[in-house]
Amino acid sequence: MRGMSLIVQVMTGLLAGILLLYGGYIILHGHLTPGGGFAGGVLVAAALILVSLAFGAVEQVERREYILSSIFESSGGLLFLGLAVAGYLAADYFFRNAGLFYIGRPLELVSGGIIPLANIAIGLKVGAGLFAIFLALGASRFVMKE
Amino acid sequence: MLELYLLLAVMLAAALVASETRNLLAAAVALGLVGFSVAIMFILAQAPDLAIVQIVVETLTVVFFTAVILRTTDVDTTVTQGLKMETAMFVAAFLAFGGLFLALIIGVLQEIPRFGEPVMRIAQEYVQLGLERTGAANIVSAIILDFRGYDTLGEATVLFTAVVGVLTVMRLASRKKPGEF
Amino acid sequence: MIPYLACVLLFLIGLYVVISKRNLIKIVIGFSLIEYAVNLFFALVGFKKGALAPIITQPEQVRMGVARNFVDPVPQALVLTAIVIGLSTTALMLSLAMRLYEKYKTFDISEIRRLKG
Amino acid sequence: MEGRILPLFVAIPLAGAFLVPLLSKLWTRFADLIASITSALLLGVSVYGWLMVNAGGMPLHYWVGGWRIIGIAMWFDALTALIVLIINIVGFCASVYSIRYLDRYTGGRWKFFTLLLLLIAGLNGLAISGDLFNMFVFIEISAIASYALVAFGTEEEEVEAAFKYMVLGEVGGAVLLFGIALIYARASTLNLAHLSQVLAGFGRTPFYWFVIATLLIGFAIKMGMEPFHAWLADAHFSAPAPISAMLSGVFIKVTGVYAMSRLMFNVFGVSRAETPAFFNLLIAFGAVSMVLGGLLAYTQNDYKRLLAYSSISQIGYILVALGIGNFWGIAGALFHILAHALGKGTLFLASGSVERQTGTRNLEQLKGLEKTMPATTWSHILASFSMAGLPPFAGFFSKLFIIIGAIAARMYWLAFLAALFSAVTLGYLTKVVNMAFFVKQNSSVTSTREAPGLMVLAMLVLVVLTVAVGVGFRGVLDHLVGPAARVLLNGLEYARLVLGG
Repeated sequence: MRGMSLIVQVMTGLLAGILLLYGGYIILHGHLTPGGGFAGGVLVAAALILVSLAFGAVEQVERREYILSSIFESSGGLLFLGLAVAGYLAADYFFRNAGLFYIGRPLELVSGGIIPLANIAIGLKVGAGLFAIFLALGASRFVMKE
Repeated sequence: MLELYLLLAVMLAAALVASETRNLLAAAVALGLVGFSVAIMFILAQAPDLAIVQIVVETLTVVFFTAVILRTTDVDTTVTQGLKMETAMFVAAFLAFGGLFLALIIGVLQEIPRFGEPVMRIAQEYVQLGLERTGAANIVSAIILDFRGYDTLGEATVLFTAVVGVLTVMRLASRKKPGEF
Repeated sequence: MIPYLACVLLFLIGLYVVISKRNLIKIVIGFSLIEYAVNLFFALVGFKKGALAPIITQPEQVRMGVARNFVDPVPQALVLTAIVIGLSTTALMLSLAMRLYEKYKTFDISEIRRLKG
Repeated sequence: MEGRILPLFVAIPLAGAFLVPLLSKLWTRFADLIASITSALLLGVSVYGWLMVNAGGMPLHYWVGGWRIIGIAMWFDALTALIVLIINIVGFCASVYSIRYLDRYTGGRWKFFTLLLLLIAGLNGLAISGDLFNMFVFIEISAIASYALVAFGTEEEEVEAAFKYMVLGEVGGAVLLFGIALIYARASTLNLAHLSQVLAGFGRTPFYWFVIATLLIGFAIKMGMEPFHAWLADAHFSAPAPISAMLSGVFIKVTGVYAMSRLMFNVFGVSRAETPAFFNLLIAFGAVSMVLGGLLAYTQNDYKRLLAYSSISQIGYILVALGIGNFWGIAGALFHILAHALGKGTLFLASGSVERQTGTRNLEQLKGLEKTMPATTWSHILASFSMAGLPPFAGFFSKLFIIIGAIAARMYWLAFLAALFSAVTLGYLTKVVNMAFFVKQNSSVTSTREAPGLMVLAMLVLVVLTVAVGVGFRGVLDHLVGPAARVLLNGLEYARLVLGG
């Protein structure tokens, strides 16, 4: 899969931007509307996959992409675990939310305590992780050099 | 509920196509059709969260299948033309088993509440507590990230495990001979 | 009852594909079918006739406590997890299948030593 | 809140698993370090938990997020204490052992340790879980980690075994999820204690038996019980040795036997008196596994494959003992889980040492390892004695309890069968000793050096524990296994404890 024609590349750039935005929107509004960290994260991964297909990045995948995605993935996981542990340290309850974090007024963007933060952590993790899976399955060599 | 039945029929037909086609790419597309019918059924069952996730996941699944098939082969060489005796006997045996299983499960399904009338024993509490205690208007979000956030930690870990697993399986490596280390 | 039975049928089709097909990709597809069947069954369990999706949209609903006529949100939350688990396993299975293809240049399990039978 | 240590069982290994990929970018050896420290910490926490349960006599409990019933419960009683101790002892030994063992493979060091920590996290999470769906999630975590670990070598046989294992295992997982969906549809609750109360009101209808059958099929696949044993031999055979030790010593016991007994005894409330059919089923399948596994093991010429078939046979013992259903039977089953984890763990680690030093596992080619690898040899011999049920090792007492239980339940043929297959076990394990460790004609491969110190250390820890459990069997029975057996025997008492506390 080499890079595709100019038209495809330009359109993909636009589309990927919109996809990224939409993914971000879904992640941030996960506590108010359908969707959430997982759905948004998959959209982010889809945007990255589109770009890598259109620009032929798949063939020249280097260490960098893998390292970046694995760093993002681990940090997402750590962030999520950290949120759980925060409740544990502060109030002895793993995954404590109510009464500990700023709940805000219902139906506003900044509300729901740890829920939006958890959505962001999951979105980060899912986007990076699924992109890594795609690179591993779709890249043309077994590229996982150490 | 007519549309639900139609979708169920489409789903089963697509599943049969996925099972019997000789072209693997076609099988992947048929699998996608099954997945998207499931997504639409989620919408009909008033589960928009599930529908969104199912749609994006289905797309990604088909992308994964396509990536693998494009890099390998798209012909299923094991599907042969014409009906062989062996296959026919297997199918007959499986149909008998399936019929038995269906008969059994019809009896069992009598005991669970009828379709469309769930018990909602703990669900009632989630609905009542959802918004005021967690601040999330989306009760499904409130459940997966607050009431049952621990499950979601597990879910994120499953995905993490799978990613590390895929990287492990696809790595360029093998065993060393004794004496090399 | 009929939707439940359709799920069981889909489960049986998937099981049939996993047991009888001799192509690695087909086996993965069969597994995906099984997984969809279980997910759909679980999601349909929570369906309630004439009820709404469990999302509170108007502030009045919050205050008045009306519109509590929601479908069961619990299966939805659980199936969400199950879908993700299914995607993860499908990806790992595909990578194993691909690795086997690299070794044997075929997806036919009758040509792959240990997977026979 | 006396249960505050419970989240640590999951948080510690997960934090380790998430940190390994990050920190190993800085220095590759961080992976080893984090894995060893994490598993040592876990071992400490589990010993602490056991002491607390033992001292107070009351189980520890914890509601995640502070939500009662509607949240997820964590639960730590005597049975959990036993299981968690086994997981973390073997897990600790496996991670220490792996540090040098991994020299056999090129690359992938951080991936291996990440997956090992995830496997341990999954098993611990399953052991402490008090929620039906949560159990499923943690079963999947440990299962997926184990599939990837079986394929770690990425040679033909490893990938094949992993694929086969994965297809079977995931179909089993789907069946389990289907069972959970059926339970939820009827009972509409997920907390195990609440569920057991709701289920008690339904009676023993076709639904009850169908759900039990569904769950049993799922768990039977996970534990490699007879008609589903096919994956087990290949997977245990192909995995790296410390992973074989984890799979055989811990994984099949926790995701299969423990999860099944917790659900059946404490939630579905089966008991010898009321539902004899269930127990007879366990005995039937267990006896078949015991006999077939033992006979197949006898015919093998590959070190690890022999041990893998032996695991099937020992799982048969455990099932038979559970099926006997009286105190001695269940105590015997739990004691055997402990003895088998220690003994079979040692044997698999020993096989790994032999393979690492000589490059082969074929018993016909090996000879005279006793001269150059004394520690491995004697670890193997002592663990074999324990597995074969010779006094005063751990395995003797588990088999003794099983036989006492069988006689007390007037199942004399079962007592005879158990004794007979102890002899068969001794037969195939001494075959290994004769063929590999002592001098014989016509073979070529031997080793010049003992395995590295850390690997020997891991083996020795397990061997010393095997001897210690055997010698101090009174204490183990009174403080660890006995209370755990009573948890299962008391059945629905569980719900009262959880909801009352």
